[in-house]
Amino acid sequence: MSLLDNHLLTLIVAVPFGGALALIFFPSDRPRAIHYFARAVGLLTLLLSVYTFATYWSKDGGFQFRESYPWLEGLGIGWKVAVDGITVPLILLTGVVLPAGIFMSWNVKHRPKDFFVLLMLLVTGVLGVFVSLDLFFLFFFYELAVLPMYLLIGVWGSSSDFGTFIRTKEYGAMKLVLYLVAGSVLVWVALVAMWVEAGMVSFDLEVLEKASFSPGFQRLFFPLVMVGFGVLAGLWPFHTWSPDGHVAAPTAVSMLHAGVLMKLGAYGILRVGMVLLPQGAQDWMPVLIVFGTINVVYGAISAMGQRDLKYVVGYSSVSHMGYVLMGLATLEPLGVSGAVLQMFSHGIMTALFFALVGVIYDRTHVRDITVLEGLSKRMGVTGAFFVVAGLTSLGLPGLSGFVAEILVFIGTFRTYPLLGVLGVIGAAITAVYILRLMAKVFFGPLGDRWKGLPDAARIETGAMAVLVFFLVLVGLMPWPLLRLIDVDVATLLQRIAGA
Amino acid sequence: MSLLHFQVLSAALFSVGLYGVLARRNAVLILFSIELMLNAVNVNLVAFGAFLDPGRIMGQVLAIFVIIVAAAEVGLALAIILRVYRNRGTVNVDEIDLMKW
Amino acid sequence: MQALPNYALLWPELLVTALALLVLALDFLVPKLRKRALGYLSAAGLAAVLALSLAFLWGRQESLYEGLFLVDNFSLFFKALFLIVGTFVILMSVDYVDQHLEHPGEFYGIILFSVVGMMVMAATGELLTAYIALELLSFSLYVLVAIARDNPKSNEAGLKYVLLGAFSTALLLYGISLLYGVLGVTRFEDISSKLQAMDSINPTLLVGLTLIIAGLGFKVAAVPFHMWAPDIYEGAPTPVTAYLSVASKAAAFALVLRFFAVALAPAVDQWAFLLVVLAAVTMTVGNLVAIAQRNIKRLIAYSSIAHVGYLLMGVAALSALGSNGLLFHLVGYAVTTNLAAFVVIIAFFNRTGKEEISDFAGLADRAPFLAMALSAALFSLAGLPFFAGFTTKFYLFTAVAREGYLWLVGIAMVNSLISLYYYLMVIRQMYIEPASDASRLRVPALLSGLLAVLVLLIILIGIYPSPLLRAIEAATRAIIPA
Amino acid sequence: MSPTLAVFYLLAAITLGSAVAVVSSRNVVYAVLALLLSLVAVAGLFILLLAEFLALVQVLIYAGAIIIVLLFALMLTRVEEFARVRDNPQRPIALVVAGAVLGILIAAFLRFSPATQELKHVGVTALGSELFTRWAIPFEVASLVLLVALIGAIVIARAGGRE
Repeated sequence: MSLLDNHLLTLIVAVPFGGALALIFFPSDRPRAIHYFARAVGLLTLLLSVYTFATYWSKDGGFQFRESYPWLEGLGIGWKVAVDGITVPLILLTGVVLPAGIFMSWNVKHRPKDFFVLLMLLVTGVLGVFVSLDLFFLFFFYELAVLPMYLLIGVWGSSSDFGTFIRTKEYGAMKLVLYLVAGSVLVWVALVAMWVEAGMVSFDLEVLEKASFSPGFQRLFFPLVMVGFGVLAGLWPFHTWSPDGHVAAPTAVSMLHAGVLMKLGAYGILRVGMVLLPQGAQDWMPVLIVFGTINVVYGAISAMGQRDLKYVVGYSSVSHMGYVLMGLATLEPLGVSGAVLQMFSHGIMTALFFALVGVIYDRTHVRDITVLEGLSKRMGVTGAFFVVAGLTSLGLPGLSGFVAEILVFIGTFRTYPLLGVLGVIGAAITAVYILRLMAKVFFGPLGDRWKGLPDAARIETGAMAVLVFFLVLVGLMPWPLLRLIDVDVATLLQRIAGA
Repeated sequence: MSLLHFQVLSAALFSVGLYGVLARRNAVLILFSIELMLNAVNVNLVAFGAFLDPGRIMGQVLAIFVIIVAAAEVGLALAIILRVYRNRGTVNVDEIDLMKW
Repeated sequence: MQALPNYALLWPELLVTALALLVLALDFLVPKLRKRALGYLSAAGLAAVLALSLAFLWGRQESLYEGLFLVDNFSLFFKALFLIVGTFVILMSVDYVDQHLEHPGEFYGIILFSVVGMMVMAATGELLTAYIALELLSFSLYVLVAIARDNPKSNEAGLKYVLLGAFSTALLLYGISLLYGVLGVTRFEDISSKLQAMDSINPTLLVGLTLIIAGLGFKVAAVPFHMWAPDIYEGAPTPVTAYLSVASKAAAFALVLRFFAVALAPAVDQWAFLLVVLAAVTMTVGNLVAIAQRNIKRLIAYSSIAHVGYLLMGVAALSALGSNGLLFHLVGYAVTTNLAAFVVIIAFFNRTGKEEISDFAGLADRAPFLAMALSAALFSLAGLPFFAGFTTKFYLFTAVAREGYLWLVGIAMVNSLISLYYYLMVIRQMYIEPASDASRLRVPALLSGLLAVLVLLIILIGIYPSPLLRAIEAATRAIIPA
Repeated sequence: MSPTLAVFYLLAAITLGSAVAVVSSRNVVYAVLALLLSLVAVAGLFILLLAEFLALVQVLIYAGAIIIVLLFALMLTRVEEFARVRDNPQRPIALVVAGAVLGILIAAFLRFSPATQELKHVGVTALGSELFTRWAIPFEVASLVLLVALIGAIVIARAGGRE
C-alpha cells in the first residue's frame, strides 16, 4: 500500500473536497441519491482516517506521511503535509464526526445538495488545517472552514425565541463568521510578521521553526496567535459567538463546528504559537491559563442559567474548551497531553450532545427545558445516550472525559494549584447542571404533551451509537491514543523548555 | 520681465480657476473655470520652455497638445450639458441630483 | 534626418484602431437588425489581436523615440489584459446594447478606441504621451457613460464625470508643467536621472508631484478624490460600469506603476508616505461607506474604492515583489472577479430591470447559477480561500509587509474583515431572504458561458496561480530589474 | 519699466481680470466673452515669450472653439434660461482653498530661481518637424481623441430618440 501511504494525506483532504465538487454537478431533483452519495463520502473519510490512525500507530512518532510540492516559489509557499501524534487523533475525530453528522442530516429536505456541498467544504478545511505543514495552506484551510458557515447557519439554521426578543439565525451566522474571521486576521498578521522576520524565504513550518525569533518579537506576536486562534477555541471573552452560532446552526453543523472546528483553534495555538514562538508561549501562558480557567467556570455558570437545551450544550462547550486551553497553558507533559486528549473527547461528546438535542427538537419542536419533562419514558435510547454524554461531560471515571480532565487537573495542580482548584470547582458546577438537567428532562414525570413521542430513528441511533462507542472505548482504554500524543508532546515541550 | 512674472501669473490664473470650479453651480461655468486652469498650465509650459529649456521646443509642443485636447473637451462637455439641459431643464449641478453627489 | 523609426512596433494599436474604424463604417452599411454582429466582430477582432500580440511580442525589448513608446513584457502584459477585458466587456454588452441603446456601432467603436488609449498608456515611458493616451481613454469613457441619451441618470453621470474628469486632468497637467519646469524633461528615464542628480527636492517639484498624485488619484478614485465614482458607477449603463471598474482602473495603475517605478524611484522618500496615507484612508473610507449602500452598483463602486486602497499599498511599497503583488491582485480582483460580478448584475438587469440589493432576494431559487457565481465573486472580493481574492490578497499583503509596512497591512486586513460584512449581506439576500417574485430567470447562453469562464478563472487563480505569476514576474522585470 | 514689462502687466491684468469675471459673472454670455478675452490675452503673453505660432494656435483653435460654444449655447437654448446663474453656498470655502493653493504655489516659485536663458524665436519649421517626427505617436493619438469627441458629441447631443 505504499502508493496510498505516499499520498494518504493529500487524499484525505481530497476526498471531501472531491465529494463537494461531484455533488455540485448532481441533479438537484434526486435528493435520495444526494444523501446516499454524501454518506458514502463520509464513510470513505472515516475509513481513511482510521487507516491513518492505524498505520501511524506502528511508527515512532514525529511527522509521518510527508508530501511536499512547490506551489508559489516567489514567497516560498509549498503544498507540504504531514501528521504527528498530536494530529492523528484529531483526524480520527474528524473522520468519526463527519459521517455521524451526515447520517444525522437524513431529514434535511431543503436544498440537500447545497447543504452537503458546504458541509464537505467545511470538513475539507478542517482536515486541511490538521495536515498542513505550510502556514499559507494552514491559513487557507482555516479560512475555508469558516467560509461555508454563514450559509449553513443562515439557510438551514433556526432562530431562537426568548420571549422578549428573538436571536435570529442570521444574527448568529453573521456574528460567528465575523468573530472567526476577525480572529483569523490577527493570525494572518502574525504569520506575515513571522515570514518577514525569518528572512522572507518560506512559509514552511519546519523552516520557520529553525528561525529562532528574538524574545521581543515572540512576546509581541504570541498574543496575536493566542487570541486569533483562541477566538475559534471559544477563548473568554471572545466566546460569545459560540453559543449563539451553535444554537442557530442545524444539527450536523453544530456537531462539526463544536465537535471539530473549535479544536482548530486550540490546535493552532499549539502548532503555530507554541512551536514557532516557544519563548512567547512561556511568557504568555500564565495569562492563557487564567483565561482558560475563566472559560471553565464562567461557561459552566452560564450553562446553569440557560433554559434552552441547545444553549446549555453551547455554553458547556465553552466550559469544556477551557480545559483544553488550561491544559495547553500548563506547558507540562500531563497537562498538554490531557488537553489534546480532551480535544478528542470533547469533540465526540459535544457532537453526541448536539445530535441528541437535534433528535429531541425534531420530535418536540421545543428546546425549553422547563417544558421538556420525563422524555426517557418515550425516548429510551435518546435518554440513555444523553446519560452517557452527560456523564462524560461531568467527568465520570470510565468515560473519556475523565481521563482527559484528570490529566489536565494534575498538570494544573503541578503548575498553578490555585487555578487547579477553580477548575475542579468548574467540573463540580458542570455536574450540578448536567444532573439537574437529566433529572428534569429525562427522568421526571412524563409531561402530558409528550405522550405520543417516537424515539430516535434507526439511522440516528446508529450514528450516535458510534459516538458513544468511542466515548466508552477511550474512557476504558485511553493508552493507544495517549501513546501517540505523549511522544510528540514531549518533543514539543523539550523545545519550549530549551527556548 | 522674468520667469517669476509668468509663474506668479500662472499661479493666480490657476487659483482663480480652482475657485470657480469649487464655487460655481452652473455646469457651463464650471467648465470655463477648468479652461482657466488649463490656460494656467499653458502659461507655465511656454514660459518654462522659453526661459529654461535649452531646446526651447518641448514646452510649446506640450502646450499645443493641451490646447487641442482642451478645445475638444469643451465641445464634448457641452454636448453632454445640452443633453442634460434638454432632459432636465437645468444646468445647475446641485439641481442635477437623481443620485447624491 | 535620422533613420525612420520602426513604426511596425505599433501594429497592435494600429490594428485595434483599424478595427474601430471598420466597425464605425459598417455601422452605416449593416441593416439595423444585424447590429449584434458588430459586437461579435469587435470581440473577435480584439481576440485576434490578443493572440497575435502574445505570439509575436512576448519577450521583446524595444522602444521608439528613446523610450517614448516601449514594447516590453510589462506593456504586453497590460495590453493582453486590456484586450481580454475588452473582449469580455463587449460580449457582456451585446444583449444590453440590443435592448437599451440606439447607437451600437458608436458604442463598440468607442470601446475599441478606449482600448487603444489604454494600450498606449501601458506602453508609454513619457509624460505627454501618457497624458494624451489617458485623455483618449477618458474621452471614450465620458461618451460611454452618457451614451444612454434618454436615461437621465446616464446623462447626469456623464456630466459629473466629464466635469470632474476635466478638473482632475487640469490638476495633473499643472503638476506635469511644474515637473517639466524644474527638470526640463518628460521622459521617465530622464526624470529618474535628473532626480538622482539632485541633492534635495525643491518645493516646486514637490508641489508638482503632489498635484500629479492628486490628478492620478482622481483617475483611480482614491479617497479623497473618489466622490465621483459611486454616482458614475450607478448612473452609467451597466456594461460601462463594468468596464470602468475594471479596465480604466487597470490602465491607470499600469501608468502609475511605471511612472513611480521608473521615473520617481529616486525620490521615493518624498512620496511613499503620501501614498501610504492615501492607501490607508482609501480602503477604510471605501469599506465603511460601502456598508450603507442599497444599490448593487454603488456597493461595487465603494468596494472598488477599497480595493484601490489595497492596490496603492503595492505602489507605496515599491519593489519587485510589491509590483508583482499589485499586478496579481489587479488581475485577480479587478479583472476576473469584478467582471464576473458584473456579468451577473447585467444578466439580472436585462431580465428584471432592477439593480437594488434587495431585488436580489431569493436569487438562489430564481437563478441558482447566477447566485452561485455572484457568491463566488463576492467571496473572492472578501478574500476567502479557493477564490482568486484570497491568494492575491495574501500575496499583495505579504509583499507590502516585507517593505516594513506591517501596520498598514494590519489595517488592510481589518478592512478585509469589514468588507466581508457587506458582501455577506448581499449573499443573505440571495440565499436566505424569500423572493418577492419567484419566477425563474432565464440566462442567455452567451452570458452563462462568459460567467462560467470567469468563475473558473477565479478558482484557477485561487488554487493554481503559478503560471499567471510567472507572466507577472516577467512583466515586473521590465520596469524593476531584479 | 521697460516697454515689454509694461505690455506684460497690461496683458496679465486683462488675463486675470477677465478670469475673475468668468468666475464671478452672473450671466453665462458675459462669462463666455470674458473667457474669450482671457484666452486672447494669454495668446498675447505667448507672443511676449516669442512663441508666435502657439499664439496663433491659441486664438484659432481655442478661442475658435469657445466662440462655437457660445453660438451653440445661444442657438440651442433660450438665453435667459441658460443665464440663470447662482453660486454654491460653499463660496467661502472655495475662496480659502484657492487662496491657500495660490499661497503655496507662490511660496514654492519664490524658492525656485534657476538660471534663465535669453528668449529666442522658435521657427515654425522646427516646431513642425519636431511635432511630426518625435511626437508623431501622441499626435496620432490626439487625432483619435478629437475623433472620439466628435462622435461622442454627435451621438449625445443629436436630437431624436424618445424625446
